[in-house]
Order: sequence, then C-alpha cells, then structure tokens
Amino acid sequence: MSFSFNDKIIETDKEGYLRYLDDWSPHIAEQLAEYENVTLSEAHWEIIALIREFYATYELSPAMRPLVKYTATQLGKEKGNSIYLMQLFPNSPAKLISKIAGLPRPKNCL
Amino acid sequence: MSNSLSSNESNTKKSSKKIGIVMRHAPYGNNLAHEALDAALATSIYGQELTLIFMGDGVFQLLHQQESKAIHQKNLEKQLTALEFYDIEKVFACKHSLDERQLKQNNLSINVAAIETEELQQLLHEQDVLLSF
Amino acid sequence: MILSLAIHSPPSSQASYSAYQFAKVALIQGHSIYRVFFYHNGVYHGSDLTCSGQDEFDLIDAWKQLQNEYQLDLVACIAAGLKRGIIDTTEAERYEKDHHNLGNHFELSGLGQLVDATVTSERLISFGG
Amino acid sequence: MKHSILHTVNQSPFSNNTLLQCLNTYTDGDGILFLENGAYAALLSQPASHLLENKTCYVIEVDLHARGLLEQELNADIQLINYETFVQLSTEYDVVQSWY
Repeated sequence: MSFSFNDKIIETDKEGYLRYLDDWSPHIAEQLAEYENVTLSEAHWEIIALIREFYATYELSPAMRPLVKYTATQLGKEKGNSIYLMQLFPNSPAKLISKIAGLPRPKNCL
Repeated sequence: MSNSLSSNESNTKKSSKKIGIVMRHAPYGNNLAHEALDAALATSIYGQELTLIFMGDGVFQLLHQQESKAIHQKNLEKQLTALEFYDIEKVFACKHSLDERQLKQNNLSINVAAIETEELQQLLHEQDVLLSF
Repeated sequence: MILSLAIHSPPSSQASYSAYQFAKVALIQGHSIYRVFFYHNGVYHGSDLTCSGQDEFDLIDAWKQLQNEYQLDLVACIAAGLKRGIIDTTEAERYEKDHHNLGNHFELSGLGQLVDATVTSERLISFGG
Repeated sequence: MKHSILHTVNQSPFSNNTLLQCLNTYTDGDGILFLENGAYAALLSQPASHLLENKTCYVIEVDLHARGLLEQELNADIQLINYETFVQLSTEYDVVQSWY
C-alpha cells in the first residue's frame, strides 16, 4: 500500500506499518491514524510522543505491560493504565500506537 | 499469533514455577544474547517469576557504553535498561566472572547484584527450571 | 514424565542430533514430549529445503517420522525464523515474499509457546552449540 | 528448596572454560554429563581432569567412540552411558542446565 504526501510516496506494508521508519512525521501519523479510524487528540499525541521516547531510549517496541508501566512512571497512574490506553487506541493499543507512532512492527513473538 | 497461552491465562494458573534464565555468551558475535533477552522479556510478559543470571562471557552483555550502531546492530545495553518496565528485578551476575574480566560494578549499565560463587550455586539450585543460553 | 526440549542449534550441529536422540529415546521409554521449541539457529530445522546426502542421516526427515508417530508439537519461533529465512505462507504474504519454505511438520509461533512449555513440562532440556 | 542439577557439557575443555564455569556451580548431589565435544573431558590429559574427582560424571559412550577416544587414557571416575541413561538421568535430577 502507499499514499502520497507532499508529493512524496509513503509506503506501508499490508497491515499499515510504515515501510521506511524515517518517513514518519506528525502529518504522516495523522494519515496513519485516519486509516485506523482514530482521530488524534492531544491525549493521543502525548502517548505517541511517549512511545517514541521509549523506543529511542530502549530500542524496543514495547508490549502492553511495559508500555503501561512506562506511561505510569512518566505521566502518572491516571494515564498509566490499560483502560486509559484502550480508550485512546482501541483493541490492541501497543500495536496500534506503534503503528501510528512509526515504530517497527512489534515482534510477533511478543 | 496462534498460541495456547494468553497473558491473562498465565496469570491465573501455572504461575508457581521459578524460572532461571542463564546468559553465558558475549553479545554481538551472534545474536544469542539478543534472542535470550527476548525470551526473558516474553517470560515476564506472560507473567512468570523470573531470575536472570549472567555468567562467563555473558557478563560482557552488562558493560556500559556499548555503541553498536556502527556495526548495524541493536544496542543490547539500551534494551537491558528497559528490564525494569518488564518487571524483571531479579538480575544477578557472577562475581567470579566479573573479577576474571576485571569488570567493576561501575562498568555496568544496569544495577545487578554481583554474587559470590556460593550464592550463585544456591541461586541456581533454587530454580525449578533453567533456560540455558 | 512430561518433557519439553528447547533446541538452539542448527541441524548441522551434533547438539541437534543429540536432541533428536533424546526425544526418540524418551518417547520409546514412555515419556511424553509436550513440545519441541526451536529457537535461535534451531529454527533452521523448519526449512523443507534441506537435502542430505543419500548415505547420510537425514535429521529433518527423522523428526518428521517421529512427529508422525507421536504427533509431536514442533514449533519454531516466528521472529527467529523470519530473521533466518524460515517462513510459512502466512508470513510470506505478510512480508511480500515470493517463496516460503516451512515444512508441514512445523508450526511458526511466538515465544509464548516456549514460556508455556517451560511452565507446563516437568523438565525442560536445552540443546545448543 | 534445593534442587539437584544435571549439568550437560558439550564443549571441549581444551578449547574454552565452559567446563570450569560448570564446575563453579556444581554442588553435592549434582551430576555432569559430557556429550558431543564435551566427550574430550573424559581424557585424563584434559586440564580440568583433577577437578572431576569426587564428582558424579557421565559421558555418552558413542560420542567417545566416534572421536576415537576409547583407546586413550580415560578418567576412571567417569561413567560411560547411552542415550537411554541420559533420558533417565534427566528425569532423576530435578533440573537440567546445558553448558554449551
């Protein structure tokens, strides 16, 4: 799949993950979110920034548990819980956030 | 993913085993160390009680200031510092192996308990199962 | 007794032969093998493209026969497999590859299967090198 | 609760210190099983031979045989076993740790 943005062709794989992680930008994130029927609010952006920070620091796309725990340490328990994350990013939050935030597809193992 | 064990399931049943993961190989020469870490993270994600034991050349995994970008490999040091978010708190290193390699606690990237041989023996013999890497 | 094996070595290593002998003898002795999990270079066992010399022992074929006889659960780690070019049709499609090579006797799955085997079995024996 | 460990070693003691690491964790009630290139540990000439005294050690006989070691001077404290005994031992000891 691909879509064009500012005259640039952005490629994704069949499941909507960016093929080239360097293509990511906030505008691209909006496009990726739209494909997933998520409208990004400030609350969403806060989590996107957080998961990108996690990836930059630890070179891991976090699974749900570490993501919740990391969110709790950075933003407090009110946001660091799975219900909050599920409300923003339904069904499979860790995967969905990774996709929109331009992280590598989480390893199938985890 | 087709599997018979969801993370919820594992929390409620089968949760009483002490699993030890023994890391004995230096990182980067092959990806055994990285894959062993993946196994450790998975064990924790599935809710199991886990102890990580570094010994032999495995203690080299703990060294700080790893810069693996130039050889195009993921940075194991960075990944190890994420252990706390995976609820992996029991992390031990064989003091004899550290001494042999003249590594000091302040050469290490994460807070590990360096244990004497006798403690190491005790720790290994406490585990219900050992995964050997 | 309920046993599981974790095999980290490629078929070319004698460690993999030892693992096979162990499994075979254990089954003959009446033990049950809950799962054989192939990880690290062990995932190379999953390739259906290995060819042994006619006068050489065919380890992959031997596993297949053992599986037929005892309905063994032979699982290769999906992430370790992808890295080493061991993929099934589903993954070939996902990663847009023209080919796939996982033998019918194998299944690709996640590390959860190793954790499950570790917890469920009375003994887990690792083979590596 | 202390478990007994069956240690398996498949590295030659002439090429690295895998066996020494294993011995460092050995306690009474454990066993060491040599297989594959670990079979070289059964040679009396190997550097850690004296450290095996008073320890329970096994070696897979076919691995010794394959390497032409049966005619060499062997450590008499090491019991020659087959795969059947290997399986049996791994069920008799509580835990198996593989040193490779």
